[in-house]
Amino acid sequence: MELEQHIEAVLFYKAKPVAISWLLKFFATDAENLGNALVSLQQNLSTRGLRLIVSDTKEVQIMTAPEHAEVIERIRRDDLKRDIGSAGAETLAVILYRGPISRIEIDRIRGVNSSFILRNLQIRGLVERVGSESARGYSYQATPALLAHLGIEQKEGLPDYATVATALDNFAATQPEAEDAAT
Amino acid sequence: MELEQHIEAVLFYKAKPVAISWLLKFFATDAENLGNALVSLQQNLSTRGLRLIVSDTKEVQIMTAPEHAEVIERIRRDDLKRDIGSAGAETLAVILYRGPISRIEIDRIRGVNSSFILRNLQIRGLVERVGSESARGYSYQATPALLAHLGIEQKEGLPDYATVATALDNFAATQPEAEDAAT
Amino acid sequence: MPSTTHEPTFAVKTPVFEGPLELLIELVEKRKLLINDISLAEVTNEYMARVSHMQQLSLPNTAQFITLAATLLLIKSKSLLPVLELTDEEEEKIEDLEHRLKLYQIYREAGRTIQNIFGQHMMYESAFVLPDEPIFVEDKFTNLSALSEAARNVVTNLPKTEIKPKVQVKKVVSLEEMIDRLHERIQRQLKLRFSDLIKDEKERGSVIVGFLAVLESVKQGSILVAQARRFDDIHIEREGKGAPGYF
Repeated sequence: MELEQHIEAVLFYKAKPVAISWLLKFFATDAENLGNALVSLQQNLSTRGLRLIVSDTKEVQIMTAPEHAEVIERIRRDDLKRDIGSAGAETLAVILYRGPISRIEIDRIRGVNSSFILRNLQIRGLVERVGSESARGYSYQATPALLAHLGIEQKEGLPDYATVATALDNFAATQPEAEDAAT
Repeated sequence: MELEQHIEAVLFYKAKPVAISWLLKFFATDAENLGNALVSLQQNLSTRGLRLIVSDTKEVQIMTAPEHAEVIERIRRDDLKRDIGSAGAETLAVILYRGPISRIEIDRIRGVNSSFILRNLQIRGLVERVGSESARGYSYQATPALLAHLGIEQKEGLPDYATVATALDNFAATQPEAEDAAT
Repeated sequence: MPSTTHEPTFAVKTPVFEGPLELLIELVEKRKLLINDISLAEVTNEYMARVSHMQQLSLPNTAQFITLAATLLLIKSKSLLPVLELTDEEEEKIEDLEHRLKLYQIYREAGRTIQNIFGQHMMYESAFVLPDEPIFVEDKFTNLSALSEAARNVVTNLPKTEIKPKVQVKKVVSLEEMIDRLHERIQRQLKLRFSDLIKDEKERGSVIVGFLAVLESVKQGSILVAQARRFDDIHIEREGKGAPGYF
């Protein structure tokens, strides 16, 4: 049944609780149809590593199956124990010296895609999104917790601030305005 | 098979490309076991709303199935840049069929300097440098994100994969000397 | 497909070729030919015309196109002057060009497929869900000395301004100029040697263009050309003067 796969893809993509009423509207279907699809999805997932959780609040969500909780917890702890690495440090430095700065600008400065690194820095409370998403994606800045930890009250107090800021500004000036770089 | 479900849960939790080498270590298993589990997971997902991507960078990642792209795009607010120029596509072809391949070799095949295009492909997360810099420059490989953009689980899923691969093989067979001299 | 320039300064849309192989394959495919010495000889004139047009527009990278033109002219001369003996090195150059072109053609085709399907049926990863209250995790990098060092690394690794190489284009004599000069000298001198024709030219590119001009005139039947042995000078004569009928 196609609706079932659609729902699975949507719930996987959203990765958080989704109201059944929203699904009804989104798929323009009726309660019976949706109910059948959800029951079937739940059954199909029951032998897998994932589960469909239906909450009392009439929300559904795909989550890892409870039998894997231990494994997941181990990963979570390992992840936090590991440091951010030199790529993480460079990304963090760019945000510290030049934030708030959009993801695209960070990517261009470093010449690689930073999405996964940015997630990790956010999970660790080192950077946070500011404002709303623009065409250039979200902007990022250092968290108050990081600034307090570093004992920095203003960016100008960072080591080599003028040199680094000037170099980054000069680089930004050479970059095309539009997204459509020649690829 | 339990390993398969564990992997599914872990990949769902991580929600990013996971190195096969990391899985081997984390589950303290051997390559054959892991390989079987991944093949089985890929098969089991094939009738569902999700797919398992296996990339040249030796990474795996669970993604929504390509059939659901339209549905997901109705939810996403931001518009990913979903096109690529002919020079970018040609460079991706070289990397997909011949990767890991150094910049100098790519330049030689295309008859032009590819640094600018490679940088853009990296910023978009479609290719990644592997290993360290050699005399021929860095080598490049296709990422899970590239396969996701092409809507295929692995590069063999390209619509003309067999034709192109055969053409390249035949070519190499008829001109072995020149192929070696390619620098 | 050649990329098309978006420069508003060009009134006419001129297809801009990124590299010489792309231009060459475009010319061969336009004629629905296979890649071999015959087809390459056939497209040489148009290739040269395009390159000379690029020179007039002072487009960057023209130098790369001229390098390939030299090999193309070897192929062309061999096809027009079958007596012309090529050195092993020259033969190799020609083979290498055909080889590269055939290989490039395969990737170019593969690239077309990729361009067609790219982004058409995207697979998506889970959206990133921001933790409600992230816990602050410090590590060995979260201090001023490590982060300022990281900042300096970033600055060091910034690409040097623009990556696009800007090759200096040297002024090379145009094809037309060369043909005119050739005809003029034939009128005056009736017989001249190729080395005389190009003796004032120091640029390799001019020599190439001069040679093409000679070949072109041979094809048009306005002069006769002869070369006694390879590496010997090429003798050029106006047709119909009953000079030594070398060939």
